[in-house]
Amino acid sequence: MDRIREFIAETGWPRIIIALFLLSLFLATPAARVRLDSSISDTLIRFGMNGVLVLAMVPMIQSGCGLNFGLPLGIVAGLLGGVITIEIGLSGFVAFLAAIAFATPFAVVFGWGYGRLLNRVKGSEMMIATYVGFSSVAFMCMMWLLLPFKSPNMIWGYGGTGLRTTISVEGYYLWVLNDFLALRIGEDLRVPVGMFLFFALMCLLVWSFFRTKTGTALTAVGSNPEYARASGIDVDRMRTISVILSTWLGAVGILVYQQSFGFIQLYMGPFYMAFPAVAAILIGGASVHKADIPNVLVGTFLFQGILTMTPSVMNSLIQTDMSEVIRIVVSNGMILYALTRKTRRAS
Amino acid sequence: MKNPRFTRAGAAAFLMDNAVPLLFVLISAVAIPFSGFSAVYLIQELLVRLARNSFLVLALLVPIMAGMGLNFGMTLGAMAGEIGLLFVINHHITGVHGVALAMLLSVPLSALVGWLTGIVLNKAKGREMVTSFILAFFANGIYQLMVLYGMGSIIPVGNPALVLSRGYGIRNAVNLVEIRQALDNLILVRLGPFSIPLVTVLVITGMCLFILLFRRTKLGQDMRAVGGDMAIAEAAGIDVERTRTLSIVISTVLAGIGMIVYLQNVGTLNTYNSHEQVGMFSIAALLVGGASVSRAGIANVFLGVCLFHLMFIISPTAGKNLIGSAMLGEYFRVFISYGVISVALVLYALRRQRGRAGASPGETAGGGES
Amino acid sequence: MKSSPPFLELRNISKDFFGNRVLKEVSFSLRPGEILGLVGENGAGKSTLMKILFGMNVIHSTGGYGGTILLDGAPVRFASPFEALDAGIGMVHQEFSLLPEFTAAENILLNRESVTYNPLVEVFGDRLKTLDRPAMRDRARKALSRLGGPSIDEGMRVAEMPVGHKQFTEIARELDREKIRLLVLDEPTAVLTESEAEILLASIRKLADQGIAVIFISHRLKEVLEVADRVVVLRDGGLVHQAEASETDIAVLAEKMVGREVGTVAVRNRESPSTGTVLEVENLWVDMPGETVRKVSFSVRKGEIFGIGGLAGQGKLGIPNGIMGLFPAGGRVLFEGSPVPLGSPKKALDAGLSFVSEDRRGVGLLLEEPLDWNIVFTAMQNQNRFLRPLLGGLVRWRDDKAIAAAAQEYVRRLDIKCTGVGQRAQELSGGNQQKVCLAKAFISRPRLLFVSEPTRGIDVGAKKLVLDTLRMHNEEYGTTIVMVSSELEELKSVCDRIAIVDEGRVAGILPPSARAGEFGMLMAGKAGKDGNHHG
Amino acid sequence: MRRLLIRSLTVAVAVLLGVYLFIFGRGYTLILDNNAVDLGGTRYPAPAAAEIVVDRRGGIEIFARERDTISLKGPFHRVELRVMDRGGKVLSTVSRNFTLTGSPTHELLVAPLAAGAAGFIREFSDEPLLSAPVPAGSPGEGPVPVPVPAGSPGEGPVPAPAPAGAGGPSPGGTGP
Repeated sequence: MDRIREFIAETGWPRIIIALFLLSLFLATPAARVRLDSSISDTLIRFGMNGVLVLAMVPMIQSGCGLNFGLPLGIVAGLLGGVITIEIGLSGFVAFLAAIAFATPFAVVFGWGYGRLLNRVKGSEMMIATYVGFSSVAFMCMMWLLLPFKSPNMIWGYGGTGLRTTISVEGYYLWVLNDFLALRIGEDLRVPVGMFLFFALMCLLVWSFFRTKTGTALTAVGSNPEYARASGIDVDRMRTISVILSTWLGAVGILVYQQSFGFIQLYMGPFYMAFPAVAAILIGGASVHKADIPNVLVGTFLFQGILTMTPSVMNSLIQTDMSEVIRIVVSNGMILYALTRKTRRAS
Repeated sequence: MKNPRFTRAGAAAFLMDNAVPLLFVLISAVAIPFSGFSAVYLIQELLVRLARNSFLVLALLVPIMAGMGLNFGMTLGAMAGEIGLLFVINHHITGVHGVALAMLLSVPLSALVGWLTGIVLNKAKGREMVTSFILAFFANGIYQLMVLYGMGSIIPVGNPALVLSRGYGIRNAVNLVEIRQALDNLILVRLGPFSIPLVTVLVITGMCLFILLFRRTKLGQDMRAVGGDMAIAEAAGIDVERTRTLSIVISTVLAGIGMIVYLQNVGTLNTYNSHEQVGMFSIAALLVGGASVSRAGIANVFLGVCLFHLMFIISPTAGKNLIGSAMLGEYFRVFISYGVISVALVLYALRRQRGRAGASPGETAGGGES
Repeated sequence: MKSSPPFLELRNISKDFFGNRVLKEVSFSLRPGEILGLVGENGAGKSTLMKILFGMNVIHSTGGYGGTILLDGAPVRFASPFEALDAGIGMVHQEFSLLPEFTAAENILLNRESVTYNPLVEVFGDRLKTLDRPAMRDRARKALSRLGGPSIDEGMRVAEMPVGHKQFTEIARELDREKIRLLVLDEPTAVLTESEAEILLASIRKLADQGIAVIFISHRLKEVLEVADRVVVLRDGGLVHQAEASETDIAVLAEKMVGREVGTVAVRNRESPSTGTVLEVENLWVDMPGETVRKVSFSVRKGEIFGIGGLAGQGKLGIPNGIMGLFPAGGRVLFEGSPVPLGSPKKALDAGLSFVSEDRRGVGLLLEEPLDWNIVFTAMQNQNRFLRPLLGGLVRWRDDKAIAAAAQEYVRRLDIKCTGVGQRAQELSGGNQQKVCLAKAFISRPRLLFVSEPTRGIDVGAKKLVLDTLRMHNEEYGTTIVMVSSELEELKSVCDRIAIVDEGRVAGILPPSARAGEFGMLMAGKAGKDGNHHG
Repeated sequence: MRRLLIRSLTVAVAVLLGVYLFIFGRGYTLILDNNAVDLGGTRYPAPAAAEIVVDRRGGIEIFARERDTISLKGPFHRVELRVMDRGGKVLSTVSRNFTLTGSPTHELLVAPLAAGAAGFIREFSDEPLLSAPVPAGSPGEGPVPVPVPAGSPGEGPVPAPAPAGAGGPSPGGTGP
């Protein structure tokens, strides 16, 4: 009994409820006459395509910068990488790598500036991050209209100026990861092994980064900045590094997302993208100042699982598509829960 | 204590403190000629916007006084106002009666949600803003659950004009023709080329008076004290949490009424996003008026509404005439809305940091010699 | 009035915190208009006594107290500070509790504002009453004039006031209560200049003449003797001395304040090493809130244990924190002949200094991380130890095995009680946490070690272990140690020389064998001494 | 005690005000119907023409077999009916008070009113004829609202596309 209570206390009610909810959705598939294998397949694909975006939360949380509501900044860098690749006209796996390569300098520069800003506003990072994200998306809206891109696949056809709102990546890097080593089990169950491998690679990268000297210092900064400072660590520098890393992962994350989704979404597309990623990592058990790779994996799976299963299962059970509302309530409820929980390190 | 460079320092401080409104004046001054609008048109438009938006922006003042920052949770009050309106529309209560009844109904509802918001925010001291921001999203989910799925199925809705064709849920856009501008047109005063909605103006004036009087009450004083330093207020025997909650309740109730004033003027209720937009634009307008996260007055409200909406009116046409793209102007104003909130938040955080750093070392060393 | 019978009587007040006796049968009484000087070291029980008098929540939540407080002959037991206030007892704390954006009047009347009725009250309650600003100004003016002192504009914002005026405003706040009969002032002159302090003392006398009794807590013994009618000295929770101010003098008070019965303290007795100076500090100032260092010079010999003592808030903690770069500092610090740049912890660490902070949980530990991390982190980051190259030296990874082994070694040597080196630091007891902090400092092999309040908040057995460890390390490795502590006996038992810091300056340096009275005199405020004993 | 009384009174006044507004603010659509009707076994012929004045607001002329609608507010009204011949000559005048409750749409039957009979007001429930007073230009109804991040305050379309996830092949879940 005590062990159960301890388990609940450790895991937190919201996560248990969400896990049970997801489990019941899977169990209800036969009753709802939804195919389990295609449901699982969808869940897996969405797990893979969103994983890196959720992973982008980890460095900033670990260094004490809080939840990365400024993820859109990284996404914008990724979008730039994507459109530059298409402009040049690369295709295949090379295009995907090129997109990452093109996105990297933007991510580093954006992340550096963003990190500098967050260093000057310690204690109010999250609110400012949110609005930095919003502002950057709004600013890029103007840029998408003004930047001199020429590729006919991207600009408005009939004499309009600027880039389209959605650009297909077909013929460039569509499904380069999804199809790599893809596993077909039965009729509808497809496992995007390539995407998983890439996600695993990213996780490995982050994991090993946190084992280096710098990574260790970064964790210490998040755990107790005063301790780190007294140990001779340049706290601001560590925080900036974490922000750059988070921003870069955001850029890579959106490219992974695009290659699976099939489209680059410009303009207001990235606007709210931080929220599901934030919610996912919190569902995975992270707190406002502590997160690790298992949090990412568990959280992404649970959250994306619910997003995949609710439309199909709930829809056929109660003939109502409530997935949108459930998504809003679950994700924001989770963030709210994390924000109102008493933090141990009360400052 | 006299500063020899007082005037120059003073001027610099004035520029710093009023950077945002001055920037807006500048942008508008450049853009107005390009927009090609006449002065009469612009002034009439501004009058309309002032009548429409001021009340909502005024609702933000009380929590700022209590040190709780920008109340992104005003969206919740706006939802309560919308629910009041939906009730009124459903029962065909028309004209000014309808407006009044919607307001009356919204009050208990927004007081309730405001009270809940207060409880939540008391659990997140120090990060009220981001919490109220997320709370607004969360509440939007609950609101959708209620309005999109509950109304017409669990909650009976008699008016078929409200309900989606599938049989339940409220339509995306609800025409408020039965109460449209009922308040504005009750007494419409013509002044030269301009028409002024007298009753709305009176309601807003009354609201300003309320705010002014409220500041002079014991509760207002307590809120200022709590906003100054929670620990000191607590030590002096002020019930800090209750005071904070009350400030949110007042703000939410006012936001509910303000939403009705706003919507009766607009005439259409965008059931699922009017409230979200309203929260964002009210906050941006207040900040454009030169308010900060910790200090805001009535003058900021009116200046802000004027400047912010002036930019809103002119930017699409100005953008079109300048660069040949109305879209660019539209995006520009979206960018400005978010940008101005970002800048205000950053400035506030910087000031807070500086306050925490305390006395400069030089001062201490000097003090040692005395 | 001073001949009238006492209105307040404390009888046999005792208190223990978790078995630790901090007040032992303290009794004294107070007559109307009497000024009582309350003197004692940190930890002597002054603040606990005041907390009991005010019915603070900490007292109730830790099991209440023993003895009785009689007010006008009737026993009282205040459940909260507000009850004490209602009974006419007011207190002015050392830290200002004024709202900077409020005017003097608003601060004085905080939550006691004059209000007038308006109809809204009937619906929304009393808090909707309108403030009566003119009446508030009148009351504030009256309270301020009752105090005398400088003329303070009651409409001025506190933020714009000089610090002395703030202190007067703070006191006036208590005087606004009609019923005020006892005023407790905790170090009221600490922030004031000498002339301001003079004015304040005169004001206090004036209040006493109006029949208000005052408990005046100060370490400036001269001021205490100047203003008080009677003086009470607390030491180790017991009342050790009570006398009319006219019948005692500074030397006696100083002696009583710090003196211990002979034989309880084992004084360190060894040949002070004299192999030359290793650390030289000149004109150091440090801006550490609450522990400001104004102008400090001293030098430390190679291989010695140098003690820095003094009362809390006088600046002794600022010295190591400033040298180690944790707070803004200035002046000149020479270590082994070369200057140590101030303001950068990294540079201080690189120079071979190390620091065990007094703020164990805030600065000393990574509470949420395992023990081994806590121990090796500083060494890893600054000395590139416990890393192993990967991919041909391109990346350097943490060498978890070496880390665990090193941590294990220190767990054994310092006898740290834990389930293993993977245990989180927050799960350890205070004493073991302190040992982890020491291990962290030792492992980086410093040539000079600052230790700040090493025994604060740990139990007696652990205290001895920690001090022994320090002594052993000093003897075995020849590490020079600068130890900062509020506990004089502790310093005496470990150090070769002891500097006493008072009001941000070194008041003097004494050998551990010096008489208690001599230390007491150095702690007794500026006025307690004739000149600086620079060492 | 006094305060409690005043507070209860305030609440009561608010509730009463609400009830008043609900009753007297209620809008009704009144269909003026000048057809022959059977009412309680009697057949009332429609007058050739009539002018109807409700609450002293302008007259509406209505010929036989015609219908018209007016909007009314609140429950209590007075109607004045001037029965006319084809040439517009007033033959007789009838004034009656009537009360509206319940359904938002009522019929005023001119024929019985002209004859001075009671029951000239009745609730309207003829679905096919007039489904509901749908306000002109009721905007479209998408089944699921698309959350739009930002736009102009209350007017004009938002320039931005809806956030990703609405209707894409594999929605990514990108709303708030």
